[in-house]
Amino acid sequence: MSGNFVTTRFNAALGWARKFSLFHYPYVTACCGMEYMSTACAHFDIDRFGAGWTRFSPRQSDLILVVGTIPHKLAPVLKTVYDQMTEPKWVIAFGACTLSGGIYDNYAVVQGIDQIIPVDIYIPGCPPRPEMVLDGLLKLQQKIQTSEPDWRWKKKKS
Amino acid sequence: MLPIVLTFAVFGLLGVVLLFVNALLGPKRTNPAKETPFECGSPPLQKDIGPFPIKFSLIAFLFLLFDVEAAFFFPLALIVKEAKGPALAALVVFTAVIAAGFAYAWRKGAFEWE
Amino acid sequence: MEEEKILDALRQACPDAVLSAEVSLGDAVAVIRGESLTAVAEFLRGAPLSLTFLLDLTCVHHPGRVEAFEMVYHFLSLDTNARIRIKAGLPAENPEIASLTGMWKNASWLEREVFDMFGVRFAGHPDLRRLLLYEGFEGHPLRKDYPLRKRQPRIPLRKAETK
Amino acid sequence: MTTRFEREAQPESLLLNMGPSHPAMHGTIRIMLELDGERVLSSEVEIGYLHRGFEKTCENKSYFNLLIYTDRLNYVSPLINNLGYVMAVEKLCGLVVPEKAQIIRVLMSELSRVSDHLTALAAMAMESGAFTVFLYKMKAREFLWDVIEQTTGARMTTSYIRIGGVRADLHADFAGACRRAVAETHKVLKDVHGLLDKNKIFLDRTRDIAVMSRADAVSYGWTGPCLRSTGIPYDIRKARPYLLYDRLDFEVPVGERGDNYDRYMVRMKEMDQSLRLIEQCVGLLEKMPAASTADGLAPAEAIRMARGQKPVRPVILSPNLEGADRTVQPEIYAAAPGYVLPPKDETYTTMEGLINHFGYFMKGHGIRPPRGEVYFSVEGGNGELGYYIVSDGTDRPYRLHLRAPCFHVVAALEQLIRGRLIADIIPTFGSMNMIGGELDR
Repeated sequence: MSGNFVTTRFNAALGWARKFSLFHYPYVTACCGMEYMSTACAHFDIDRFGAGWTRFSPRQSDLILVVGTIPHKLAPVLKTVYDQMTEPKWVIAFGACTLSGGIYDNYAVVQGIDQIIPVDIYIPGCPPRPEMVLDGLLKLQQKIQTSEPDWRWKKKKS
Repeated sequence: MLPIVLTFAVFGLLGVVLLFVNALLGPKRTNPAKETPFECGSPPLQKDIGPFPIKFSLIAFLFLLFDVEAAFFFPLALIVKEAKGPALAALVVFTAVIAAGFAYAWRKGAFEWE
Repeated sequence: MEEEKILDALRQACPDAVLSAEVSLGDAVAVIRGESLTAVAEFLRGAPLSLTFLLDLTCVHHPGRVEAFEMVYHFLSLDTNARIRIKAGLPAENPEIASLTGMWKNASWLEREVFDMFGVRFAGHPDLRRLLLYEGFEGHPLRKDYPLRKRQPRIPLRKAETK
Repeated sequence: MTTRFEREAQPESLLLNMGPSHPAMHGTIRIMLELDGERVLSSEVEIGYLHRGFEKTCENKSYFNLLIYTDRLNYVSPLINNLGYVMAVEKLCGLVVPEKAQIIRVLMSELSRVSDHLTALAAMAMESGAFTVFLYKMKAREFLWDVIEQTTGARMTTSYIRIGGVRADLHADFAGACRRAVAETHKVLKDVHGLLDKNKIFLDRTRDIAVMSRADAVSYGWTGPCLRSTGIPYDIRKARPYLLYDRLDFEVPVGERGDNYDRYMVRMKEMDQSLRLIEQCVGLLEKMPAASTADGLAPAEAIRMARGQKPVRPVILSPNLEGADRTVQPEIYAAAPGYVLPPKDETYTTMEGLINHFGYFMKGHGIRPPRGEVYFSVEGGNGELGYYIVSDGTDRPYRLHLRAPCFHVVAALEQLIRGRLIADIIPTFGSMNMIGGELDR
């Protein structure tokens, strides 16, 4: 039984380590980008939650913040960037356009990025206030802490 | 002697562990897109990247040389005031050699980008 | 007013090209024949009026009319601060008009956008391709017969399942 | 289908994507570069990555509903988009807006213009390495957005300027809040002048780089700060004054060489002019008689009293509420029943008010301008922002086309970066202030 205690403590430690060192890739396209700037800057400061380090390469980021409308022309680009991200990776859909296409229900816009990539946290709002964004980030951190972190050695065992 | 060995051991071990903890823990899931080079999300325009112009490697060599030597200048700067006799001679010879190399590179135009 | 003067100058210069010219809501508007666009543009750019600024170029689709596509050009003169709107009707099947890329550099992108959205071809345009949409897109969205929500995804969309 | 770019590329040069998802490309532009080492031999700019079908959607929305789409065109200065669209419709319907609403409109669009230039230069500076300037300017923008939020209710997507007037009256302490925000912005601008104006790195990266000649600028249809940086003093607020720009005094800053540094400096000087305009407008507002609120209970007080017994005097609506009450409304809305919402208490107490209110929003009834077409342009953050509306008498525009200023500015990018180094693309593109929403519509 002791094995069980060790792994739960280890999982908790691993979740704690991962949730407070999120490197995020700001996939910014449209108006929500202005609100992302406010969130990332001094006034509302996303860095207080450990996620301040902006990485512009999918190779160095664990969290992709999809910010703004994703038209169909941009869909393959988003899919490629998501695929090229290192594991383990999380996705935050930031703004109404990423949730459901928002106010653009027409030929040009993807009606929600979960049609392209699996999404962890949805932040509604057009644009969401910075406080809502930080709340969404906290929810993601809670999800990282509580969900069962998968790591290679465990997979071989089970 | 023990504290020095201890610190080298601890930090050496820490370094190695940190290097490999990622390879140990990170889940291994790959897909065809992850193998291709990252070109801002759009399909790469050129399959095989041709040879690079030589001036890039020249700049790399020069940087390597002069940056490492600059690192050596920091300890020298600490003792330059009370350096006498052989220490001063070593310091002067070291600086002279670097200055000669720098002047030669400058005159040969290695620093011009075009 | 000065709009009247501009329209009169245009009527004298190319009488056969101008179909109608009047002032509507304070703007000088002239409807011309599609073929004579280059001549009219040359005249407008010329000395007396010096409307050297191609402000905007767009198109309106009237499916009911014989001339289904109506090209709309806005010209501006920086020194006399005068403006004029030139309209030219084009037939419904394969609409075609002369390209202004020889005289103005921004015409290249403006015309590519109108081709992308309406399917109007521009004779003499160096590189007439879609500007805003992607190659695999069939049809021209800003035509009235194109449904608003007809989407043509570029990659297969997945069923969104809650993770 | 190989593009022109791939056909003309020589075999030995390196082809590289500066793709849509790139920190300096604001996420929506792809530049295909043909490189010889660091030098750009030729390039092709591909746009359309944020094409959201604005013009097609507007043909299916009523005049009132599509106001929210105008906010999201140039999302850095949303109030100026509202102003452009609303004044185009008012020119079509022949509406005249009362004096106070005009002052509020000028005030709000100048606040929006300063926040536009702040964001543009913040992005340009950060992409060329000056991260401190980015943080300073974002701090200044927060002050301005606070003032905008207190008045309009939203920080960015305000839809505040409506057809026929403005959505709500200014709150009591607006003048004080505005003056504090302007003072803070002046302080930040002074800091940024000190940081960047004589900064050797910034000068080397922007002085005499991507120079645009006047003839080319006119040929490309450049307007706004980019055109003025080449030395042509063309500004719509001076050339064809609208609202009260002819009565307010401000200069039009002009650059001399038309390079990146001039585009930066013109925007910096323009911010000082806009702050001057804001102070003049606040002065005008204070001279106007205070909004004559009818005597009555304030909403909060009425609720407290209602717990005890029936409210003894009529309850007045807080001016910030939708439509405002009968006494405040005439100052901020034109008196045109067909085109403007009736005041709130008229809606709830009289039959005609209710019918007007109901008809205003019903499908097929709302605002129905006369048949015809109109083109109206305002001085946006990037230049001449023009709306061309063709109306067929129904409540939906038959065709709505936007003359996007940064569309013409970005069209010249290929010419500006030919023969320059890769590092020069970033300040050049930053100084153009490309906004995806406005560029691809």
